[in-house]
Amino acid sequence: MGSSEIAVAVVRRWLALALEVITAHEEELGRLDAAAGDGDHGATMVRGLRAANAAVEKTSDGAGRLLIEAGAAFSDASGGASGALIGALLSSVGRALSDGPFDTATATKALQAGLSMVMRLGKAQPGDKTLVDALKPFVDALAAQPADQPLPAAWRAALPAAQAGAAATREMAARRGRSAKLGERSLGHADPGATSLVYLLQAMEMALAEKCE
Amino acid sequence: MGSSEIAVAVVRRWLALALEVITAHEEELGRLDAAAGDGDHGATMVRGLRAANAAVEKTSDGAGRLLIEAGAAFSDASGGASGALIGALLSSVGRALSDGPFDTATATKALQAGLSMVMRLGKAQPGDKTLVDALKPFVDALAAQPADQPLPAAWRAALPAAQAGAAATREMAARRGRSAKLGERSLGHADPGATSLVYLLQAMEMALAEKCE
Amino acid sequence: MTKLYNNPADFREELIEGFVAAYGRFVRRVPDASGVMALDAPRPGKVALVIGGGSGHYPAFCGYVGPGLAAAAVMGNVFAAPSAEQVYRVTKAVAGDAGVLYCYGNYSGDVLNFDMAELRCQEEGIDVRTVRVTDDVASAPRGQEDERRGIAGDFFVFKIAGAAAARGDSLDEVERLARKANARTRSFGVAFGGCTLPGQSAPLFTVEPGRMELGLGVHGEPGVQSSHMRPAREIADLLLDALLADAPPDAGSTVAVLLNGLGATQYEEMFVLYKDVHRRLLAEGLSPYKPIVNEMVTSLDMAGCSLTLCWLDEELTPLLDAPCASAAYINC
Amino acid sequence: MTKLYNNPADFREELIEGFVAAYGRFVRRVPDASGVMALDAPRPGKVALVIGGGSGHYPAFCGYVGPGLAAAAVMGNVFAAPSAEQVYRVTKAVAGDAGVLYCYGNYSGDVLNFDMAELRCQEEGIDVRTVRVTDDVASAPRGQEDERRGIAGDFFVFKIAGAAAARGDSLDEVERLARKANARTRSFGVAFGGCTLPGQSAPLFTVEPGRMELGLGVHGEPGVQSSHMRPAREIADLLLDALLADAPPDAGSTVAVLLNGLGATQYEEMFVLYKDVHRRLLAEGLSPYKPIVNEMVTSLDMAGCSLTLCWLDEELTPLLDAPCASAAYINC
Ligand SMILES: Nc1ncnc2c1ncn2[C@@H]1O[C@H](COP(=O)(O)OP(=O)(O)O)[C@@H](O)[C@H]1O
Ligand SMILES: Nc1ncnc2c1ncn2[C@@H]1O[C@H](COP(=O)(O)OP(=O)(O)O)[C@@H](O)[C@H]1O
Ligand SMILES: [Mg+2]
Ligand SMILES: [Mg+2]
Ligand SMILES: [Mg+2]
Ligand SMILES: [Mg+2]
Repeated sequence: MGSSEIAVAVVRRWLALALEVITAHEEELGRLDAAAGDGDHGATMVRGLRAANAAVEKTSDGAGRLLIEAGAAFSDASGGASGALIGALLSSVGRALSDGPFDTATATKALQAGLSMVMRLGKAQPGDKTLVDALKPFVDALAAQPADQPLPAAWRAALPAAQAGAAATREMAARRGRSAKLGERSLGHADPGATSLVYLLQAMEMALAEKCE
Repeated sequence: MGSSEIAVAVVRRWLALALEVITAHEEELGRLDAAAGDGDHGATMVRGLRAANAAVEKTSDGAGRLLIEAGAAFSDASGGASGALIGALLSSVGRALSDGPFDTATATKALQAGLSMVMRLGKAQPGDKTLVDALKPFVDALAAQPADQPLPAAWRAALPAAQAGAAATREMAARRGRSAKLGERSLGHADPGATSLVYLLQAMEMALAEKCE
Repeated sequence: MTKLYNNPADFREELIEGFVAAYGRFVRRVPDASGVMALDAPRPGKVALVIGGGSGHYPAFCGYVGPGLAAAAVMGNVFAAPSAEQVYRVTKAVAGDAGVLYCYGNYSGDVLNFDMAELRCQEEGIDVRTVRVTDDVASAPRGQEDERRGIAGDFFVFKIAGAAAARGDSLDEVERLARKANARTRSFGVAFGGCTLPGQSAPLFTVEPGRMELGLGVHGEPGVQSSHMRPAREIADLLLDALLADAPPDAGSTVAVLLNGLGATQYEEMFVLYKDVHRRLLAEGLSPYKPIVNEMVTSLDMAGCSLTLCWLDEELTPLLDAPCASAAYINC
Repeated sequence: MTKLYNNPADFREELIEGFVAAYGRFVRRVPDASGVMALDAPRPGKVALVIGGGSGHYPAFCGYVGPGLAAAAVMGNVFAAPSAEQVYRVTKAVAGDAGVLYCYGNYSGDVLNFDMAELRCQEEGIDVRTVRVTDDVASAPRGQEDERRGIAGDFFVFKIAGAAAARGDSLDEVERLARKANARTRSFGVAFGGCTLPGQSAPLFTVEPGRMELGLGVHGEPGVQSSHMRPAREIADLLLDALLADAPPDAGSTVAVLLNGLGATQYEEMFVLYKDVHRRLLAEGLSPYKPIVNEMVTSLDMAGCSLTLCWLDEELTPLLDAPCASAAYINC
């Protein structure tokens, strides 16, 4: 299997695993969102991932193209803030991935493009208690890995940064998104978007382990 | 104190005691009505008796006139089926009472007039699970008392017939009033109107004991 | 659960005051009485349609007072028919020279009090007639249609009678049309939860989780039968089975449709249900005419809904379509 | 609690289908999109007002589509903003030659998706502008008005923008008037109980017996403060204190008033509360203009209500009074 076939297999497997993991945590994500938001984050993510999986079934293109399609389908099916942002994340990672070898450097560059798209659209800064608080530390940690580290290992090594970032949202007062209006009341609960982002990254860790190692 | 002053005192005292007793049972009457009706019988009776008490404060006429006024005030404040019927009962008893001595014979005749007014208006027959099932046995039992029996004793002797009549409504399926629509579902609960009528009659027993004995 | 009140004993008085304050562009208070009247009542040469009943059913009854609809509504306490005295006073305030039609749901308390008022008005030379709404098929079997109680079907009967009165029809004619509208109207409802009277802490009845009540009333009376909860499409069939089995003898194929919410049921849910109702109506060869999916006759904050069909004909349709303006229903 | 559904995943689709089946006299489905459009859209020479947001707020948003009101509504899933793709498709379907105004409540998800659609439409040469409704004083302090979320004030902004568009005003002008209406509109709400999403068994939040939440949102977001339950007259004062302290700088003395129910709160209760609101308005020297006490922007079956004031002037009043016709609001 060449690098680009592997990438395709990873993306497909990741979407399938992500749907599994998020579905298993749908209730938890809903509860986190209900604490200060409108309680639909679990349902929204499941809806989006179902549509993303359905979309890639119909496509036989490269990994980048798959992610672009998955992102569009995710956004359209999810709606809401997370639909727009995660969909844009997938699509811009897909666009940045293009051809090239499927390695740590490529993935890092693609994720950096995704991160800046998410921050440009959502205008959230680190500390605003959003999914950016999990995504940015992860992307930074990935970028800090030795360039020759294989992607599965680099990914695994970067994961704790995402988890720590998501956990830290517990102590933050929301400044973006629905729960921003609640200010103080959002304290003490982790941000649902940051939490689900960690699940997405964990699903990718598994997909990489299965398909690349 | 002449017979007519006693009658006035009895009516006033009865209205006051009736309000006390019914207020104490407001919740119970509401619950009975909720079983198959609309749950407002306790509140309706309290509202009516409050208004009746207020009405007689302003009047200094004879007992008959007091009851007529009390009935009109009761009906107007209560509304609903029991408002119309109990108000009409009071008023027609009041009209039939007029002058005459305040004794068992007079009371019996007045109550018979009241009973037939209630049955004419409401078109309920015994066994239909209404207040008629408490009122008619009581009036019949009062009529069966020796003519020279003093009113307080005659009243006391007739009360068990009302209580038995009200208790028997538990086994009846409603055919009149709101709960009629529920047919079988009304089985097993005493009729609220029959139940409250027994409280009214008991209050009168107390009033007669206080003022005539 | 009723949360907004000051003293529960003043609930009716305060609600009338608030209603008149808000909707003074349609109604004014009947002086010294528990009711509201249209700004232009009494209307010379026109029959006065007087509706009413207990409170707790808004928009019924005060929401339907105005040009092309009722001349007045008599308002009782929550779930208690207004007294005969109040019905009488309101009637006196709006009776013109063309007579009065009483229209209300068929409940013992309303019948008693409106009948007593009718008698008294007739003694004073006012020509009063009465048409009781009896649309609820759950409340008495076929053959005993007159014993049935009135629920959301009130709306169609009021609308048709009000339009006939506004057109200048005679009292005989307004009465005939109201009676005809009622005879061609059928409703059936389901409840998912009870309602609580102002000042009380427990609901009138409760529905166990996973169950529903069929044939509920609009006063928190429990239904006539209990069933396990079902998907919307089965509920649509259940409602329509009951109504179609009871279609009036001379039914045509055009039906006015009202899917009525009782208070706590979401509009979105009702649209989901209506989708299945509509499909079934078409499958039965019926043409739904200007359907209404809304809260038209409520029961405090009860969860549930009812479906009403009114079989139209060339006489009733223009009356349903006639213009009217009131706090809760405007047609133009 | 949502009781009527088939498959929760199909809830939005089924509700759109049911809505269009019931109210086909006002709207039709936008082909291949999650939304409904007025029968006469696109309207040549007229600005197209496009509104929208998550479902669960009926009559917002689809209930306000029709002549004199919105040209279309984009409908998301329950409490989820519609996707940019759907906003784009609906816009394409109704854009005439006079441009498009987006009007919606200020929530992160709606902003993201409508903004992305706006960009895409502009790239295609359609002139799209946006006015976000930000009436909820509880959601951000003075000085940060633009950060506030939109709740029942939606109604006044939609009505005024829709009337300006129907009159044939230019896009600049419709945008200016919508912005002005929003700048002069303030809301504040209280909740007594949470709401439950379709298919879920627990409510989004609960309010303890004897307590209430101040400054609730319309998505089951809990309030910004909790308080013990109070009599209606104190709640009226509480609502008005918050609104009057935040009156717009150039406020006159005539205010449009909306006492909006969130779903499970009884109309009768709202009238009791309105009585105290009205008295207080008069005592403050304000003239309530054609008050509305109704459910205009709901939050599924949440118990609670909000009070909205829109300070009118000679420019806004005729727009509020202009005729319109839609499933949920008719003016004539
Ligand atoms: N402007 C934003 N920038 C970044 N992330 C955001 C923004 N707004 C919302 N989010 C993320 O979206 C999550 C909520 O997603 P979801 O509940 O699906 O959407 P909605 O808020 O529309 O209901 C939040 O927990 C937060 O992480
Ligand atoms: N037609 C009738 N004749 C006699 N009694 C009746 C009739 N209708 C109702 N009642 C009595 O009224 C009682 C209910 O009173 P209430 O709850 O106050 O009035 P409503 O039924 O109008 O809510 C019933 O329990 C029954 O005893
Ligand atoms: Mg959310
Ligand atoms: Mg009762
Ligand atoms: Mg009653
Ligand atoms: Mg949402």
